[in-house]
Amino acid sequence: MSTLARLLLDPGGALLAMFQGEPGQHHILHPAGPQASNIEWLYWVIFWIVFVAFVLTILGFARAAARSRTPAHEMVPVIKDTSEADRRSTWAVGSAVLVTVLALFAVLVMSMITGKKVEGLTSKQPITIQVTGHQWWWEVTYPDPQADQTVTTANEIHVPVGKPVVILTNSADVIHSFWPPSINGKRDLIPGIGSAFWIQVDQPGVYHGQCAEFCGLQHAHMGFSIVAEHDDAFQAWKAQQLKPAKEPTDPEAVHGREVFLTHACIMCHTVRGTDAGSRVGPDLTHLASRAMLAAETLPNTRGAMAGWIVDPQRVKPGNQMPPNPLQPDDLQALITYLQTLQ
Amino acid sequence: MAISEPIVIPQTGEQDRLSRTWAEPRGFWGWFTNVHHTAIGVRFMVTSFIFFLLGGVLAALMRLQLARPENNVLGPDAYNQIFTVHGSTMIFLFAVPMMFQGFGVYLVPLVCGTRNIAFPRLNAFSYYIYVVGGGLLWVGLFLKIGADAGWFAYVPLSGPQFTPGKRSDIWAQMITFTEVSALGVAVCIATTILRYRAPGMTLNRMPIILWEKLTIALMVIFAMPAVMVDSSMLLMDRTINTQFFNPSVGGDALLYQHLFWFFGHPEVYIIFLPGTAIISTLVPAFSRRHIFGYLAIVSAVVATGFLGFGVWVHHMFATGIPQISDSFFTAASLMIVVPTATQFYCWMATIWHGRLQLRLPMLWAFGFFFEFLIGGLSGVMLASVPVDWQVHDTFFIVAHFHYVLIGGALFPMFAGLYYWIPKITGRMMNDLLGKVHFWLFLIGFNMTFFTMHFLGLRGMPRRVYTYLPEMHWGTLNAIATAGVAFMTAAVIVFLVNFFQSRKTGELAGPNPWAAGTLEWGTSSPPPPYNFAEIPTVNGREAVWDAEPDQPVVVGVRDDVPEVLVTHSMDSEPQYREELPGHSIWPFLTAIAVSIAFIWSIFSPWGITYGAIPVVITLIGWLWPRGSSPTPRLAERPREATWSR
Amino acid sequence: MRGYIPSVLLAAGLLILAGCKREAREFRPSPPASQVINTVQVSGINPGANPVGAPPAPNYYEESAYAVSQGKTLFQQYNCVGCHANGGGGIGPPLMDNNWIYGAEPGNIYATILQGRPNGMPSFRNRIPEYQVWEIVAYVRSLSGLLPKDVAPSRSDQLYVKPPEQSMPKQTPTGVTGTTETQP
Amino acid sequence: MEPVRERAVLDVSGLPEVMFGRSNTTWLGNVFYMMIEGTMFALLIASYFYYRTRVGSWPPGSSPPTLIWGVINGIVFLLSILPARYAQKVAPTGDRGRIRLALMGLAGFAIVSMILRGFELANLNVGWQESAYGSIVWSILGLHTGHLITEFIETVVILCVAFTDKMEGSRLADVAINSDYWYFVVITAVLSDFVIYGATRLL
Repeated sequence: MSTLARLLLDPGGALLAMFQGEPGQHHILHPAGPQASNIEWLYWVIFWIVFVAFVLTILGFARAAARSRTPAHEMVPVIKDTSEADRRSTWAVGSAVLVTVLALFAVLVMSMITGKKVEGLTSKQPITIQVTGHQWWWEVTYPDPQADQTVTTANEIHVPVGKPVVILTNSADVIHSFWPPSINGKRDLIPGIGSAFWIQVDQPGVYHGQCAEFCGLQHAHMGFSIVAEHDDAFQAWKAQQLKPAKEPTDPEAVHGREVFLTHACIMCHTVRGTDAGSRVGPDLTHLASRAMLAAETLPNTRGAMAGWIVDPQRVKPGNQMPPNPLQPDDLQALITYLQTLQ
Repeated sequence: MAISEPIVIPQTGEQDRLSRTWAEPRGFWGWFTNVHHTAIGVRFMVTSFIFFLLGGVLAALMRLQLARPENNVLGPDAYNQIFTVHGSTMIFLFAVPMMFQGFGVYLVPLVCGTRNIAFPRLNAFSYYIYVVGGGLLWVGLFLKIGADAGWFAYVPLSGPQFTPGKRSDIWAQMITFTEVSALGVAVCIATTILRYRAPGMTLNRMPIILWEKLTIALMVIFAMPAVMVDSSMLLMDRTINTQFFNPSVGGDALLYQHLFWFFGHPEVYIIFLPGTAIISTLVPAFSRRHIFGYLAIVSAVVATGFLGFGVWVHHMFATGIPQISDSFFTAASLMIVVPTATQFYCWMATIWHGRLQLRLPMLWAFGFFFEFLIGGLSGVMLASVPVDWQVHDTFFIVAHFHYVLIGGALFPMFAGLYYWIPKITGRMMNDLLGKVHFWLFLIGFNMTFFTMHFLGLRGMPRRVYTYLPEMHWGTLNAIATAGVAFMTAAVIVFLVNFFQSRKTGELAGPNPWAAGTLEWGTSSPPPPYNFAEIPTVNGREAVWDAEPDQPVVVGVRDDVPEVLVTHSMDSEPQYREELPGHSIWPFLTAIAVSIAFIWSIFSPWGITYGAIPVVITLIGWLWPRGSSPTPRLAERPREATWSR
Repeated sequence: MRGYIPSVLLAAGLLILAGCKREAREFRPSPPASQVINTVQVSGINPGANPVGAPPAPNYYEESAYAVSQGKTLFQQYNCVGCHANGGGGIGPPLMDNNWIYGAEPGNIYATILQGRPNGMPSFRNRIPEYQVWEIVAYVRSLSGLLPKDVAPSRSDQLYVKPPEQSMPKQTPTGVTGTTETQP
Repeated sequence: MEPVRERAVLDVSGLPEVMFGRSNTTWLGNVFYMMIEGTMFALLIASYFYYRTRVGSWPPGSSPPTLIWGVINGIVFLLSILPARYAQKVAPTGDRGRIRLALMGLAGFAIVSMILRGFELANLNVGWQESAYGSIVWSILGLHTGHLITEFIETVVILCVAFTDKMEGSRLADVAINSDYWYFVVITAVLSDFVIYGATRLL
């Protein structure tokens, strides 16, 4: 879309873009993949069709009102004979209905073609990613026939640029909906009904996504991100993710690991290479490699992490993580340890 | 039929006798025994308007919470309850009871030219049961048992595992209450339209509003059972451990969605068609001519009624259903545009070749044309599956359905209220205040909801209680919240106007708009017997087309509440039927049924033991009382006599 | 008509004040730092049956359906089912019968979870926050019908193995506090 | 405002005050309620077949309901059409004795059906809490049992009226309409039987 057209059609968006900056990579009309591009094209085509229909209809009503207006508060007699007017109206209305039908048919054909394009994305040897919705975070695995080659992470999905990726969806509890607006439309994650969903990202970058189906208390804070990178970077990331957690060397980090293993953390989280193996919460083996915490709610910094660990119910009331009133030095040590989990 | 010499109308004392026969009971208990349709219709309107105001307060609270990122007006628990109760209230407790039950119960017998609605006790019962259902939901909200799984309460979120407590149960029983009410009224209205029309009002002369009410009543009859089945399944899953929606043992969460939207999409038309009914009534009245394209509009309405049942899957495009059904439901969803477009063109043609009087109700009708058009056209965008994949469950959808529902139902509702309040109260509304109301509402409405389109495109999902500042949704949300102030002011202006008009409004007289349908053929407000003489009908606009000396029907008894039953098609008189009189039993039955329904939330035995008082009250309701008039079976000539 | 409107409003007001305990949802135990988990655990087992804490009075956790349902979730997530199954017992004793080895009072169960018991029940001190222990306690009591039916959880989206807690008949707890019966 | 001067063109005083058959408004209202309840049955049966598509074997994890009770009750339902039809025939005559006889026959059949229904429910071979299949089967039969009981009570109430002198006029039409409703109960019983006993075995 040209800037002029955007200013015309999305004045609010264009103005905001001037004053506030762009909303990040989270916009239906800022596509970064073939599917979102196709849908954007379709969106604008249909938009123009309905825009013209809108203008014509409103002009029609305005013209009708202007030509037939009579004083509002006087007795106006009822028109007895309308047969001549009706004859002309029949032609006008008939042709208007015909044009409507044709326009709707065009919409139908184009959306079927676009639908085929969007759903037609496929590949013989795709990257497969299993996304499982949880209240209120995303479990992400890259399944592999060899169990020890399976990458498990959370909320941050890495994909190679320009390659079709198949996302197998499922849910552990209620219905969620997987939606990266800049990349593709959404797909519901329904418990008991697995489905496959294809995406492809063409430009490297970090794209935001969010749960789109109401899923309970923290539906608002259930984001994820798609990190699209070149294939070598993606492979390197994957190799790194496959490693178990690094043994801490710094004494503070060693103490932090002790805190992790003797407090509530161990009840829910996994850190591969340690005794912590519970699958209730996100896998933390490579927590420090992720940019965000708490399903894209907080930046992954020491301060935010401390706030999150001590009182997660302030950030996301109702979420499953309990408050952890740790002693200050224990907390600092724990964070130091978690920050080593690259 | 036999044709004989002119008949003499007995004049003396006739209206006194009618007044005595049809007198509405007064006093505290009288209120609970009244079964006349004007009283019940007004109650439906007033009650649903109160629910509209309450739902509006919730909307304002939500907008306050969303006004800026990471706001702290409401927490997630309160927000979820509030948006759920807002949606459920506006759909189940306001839109349908106002647009279908309120206007329908009040107007249909008047437009038909008869003295009361069919099955008046069932009608009264339907009102009480509706009030209890609405009260249940709202008492629940105040007790913090507000339903919190959205107005369509998808399982498994609303199911036994993820919504502990009684929140979903209350929602499910509220559905049962309101649907029992809507179904009861649908039966009353459909029967009235088919059987109580004044002689001469053949199907071909039936005003469009009656066609629409009949279509809607039939849609209610086929659509509402789906949601009752669905919400009952949910309730049983939660209370007696059935497994309808448990995927581990063969249950299926998608079945819930199919059943819900099999009801839910016709529901949209159940709300929207009464709006077009009002518009189709106003447009000829204020264009000073018969409507253009009567047949086209009637066909469009009936076609909408049928097609409305074939589009439900377009609410489920994102669930990953096969593409073949995607295409089918896209085609059906686009097809349903055609009848509505046809209606628009017919209204336009009527105005074009008419003599437009832009009085207050017509101003609101133009508001409808503008706002509903936006909603309808964004609906065209949504019918396209790929676009829907993107904007489904975002604020774009929120914008769309508010344009459709506020544009398609609320604007016509205000048009209808300004049009018929003179009939109901006998006094006119103030023109200037009405215009202030209109412009404030129009500005506020577009501020709030047009911005939501942009929010949706910028990726804001619906039903979020807050959002992060980094998403850059703050400014648009602030504008949307500011619009609420205008709408609030507008509704306050309306209320002021209404109460002022009740006290000091200009007297309306029987027909202030010089309109053509039969309700304007009696005084304002109508007497309890509606019409002193049952009129005959000579055209589609009965008052305009009446012969100069208004031919009427005689021979309907005035010592018992009796109405004339005519043939469904040609409205030839068939027999005279005595209607049941005022009675406390509908109220008592409603109480008994309510006890059973509410009890069943807490114990599976509630419905079993609760059925006993229901049976007792029903026997009280139906047990014949007094001496019924001697039936004239075969002794008398069984024909009506026409004289011309 | 107008005369009784105030009384209706008054009744409604009273109802609101009363609120509904069953539906209360507390996401943060207040104050948030109600318990500082820094005590040193000497051994994994703490024999004996001395209650180590009285439940809050009134016991929010046994009045709120949300808290009990959280307890049910935690019972699964913390793998209590690994030994106790869904209440039927396995490695650990069954929890849905009326036999309470270490007592059926909330305080007794709380102590059992925090201190652990001989013959396999580990101590969860420091591992499970205090408020979550109370939630689990409430849930465990609902397993044998000791909670009101409108508070006890309904069925879960799982295979049907036993009637859900809200359908359990209320049982009279037996079993003497402190006895050590042999476990299967 | 002075009402328009009126001219009487139609005298309806000669019309009857009670009509039997399709012209009766209560008959029409009754038809609408049958549509509502018929839709409920249709949706439940549709759900039954929907559940069928979700599992491999049918019925899942249990044996089909015992055939014998369903067949017997089906036959009883079909036979009960006779007293219902008889009631419809004698209602317009106003002959209270015969109306009583017909209604007593109908109520008798209803009692037998309800007893047999008890055996049917006891021999479904599945609990409603065991699986979605169990839930839907119990719901279909439960909804029908509800109709059966309602219709039985209605018949008994009308029977009581028939023992008083109030059984006249529109009450006679109610007797006929009650029979119409009974036909609906019979039709839905047969349909439910085909689903519960037939589809379970054939699918």
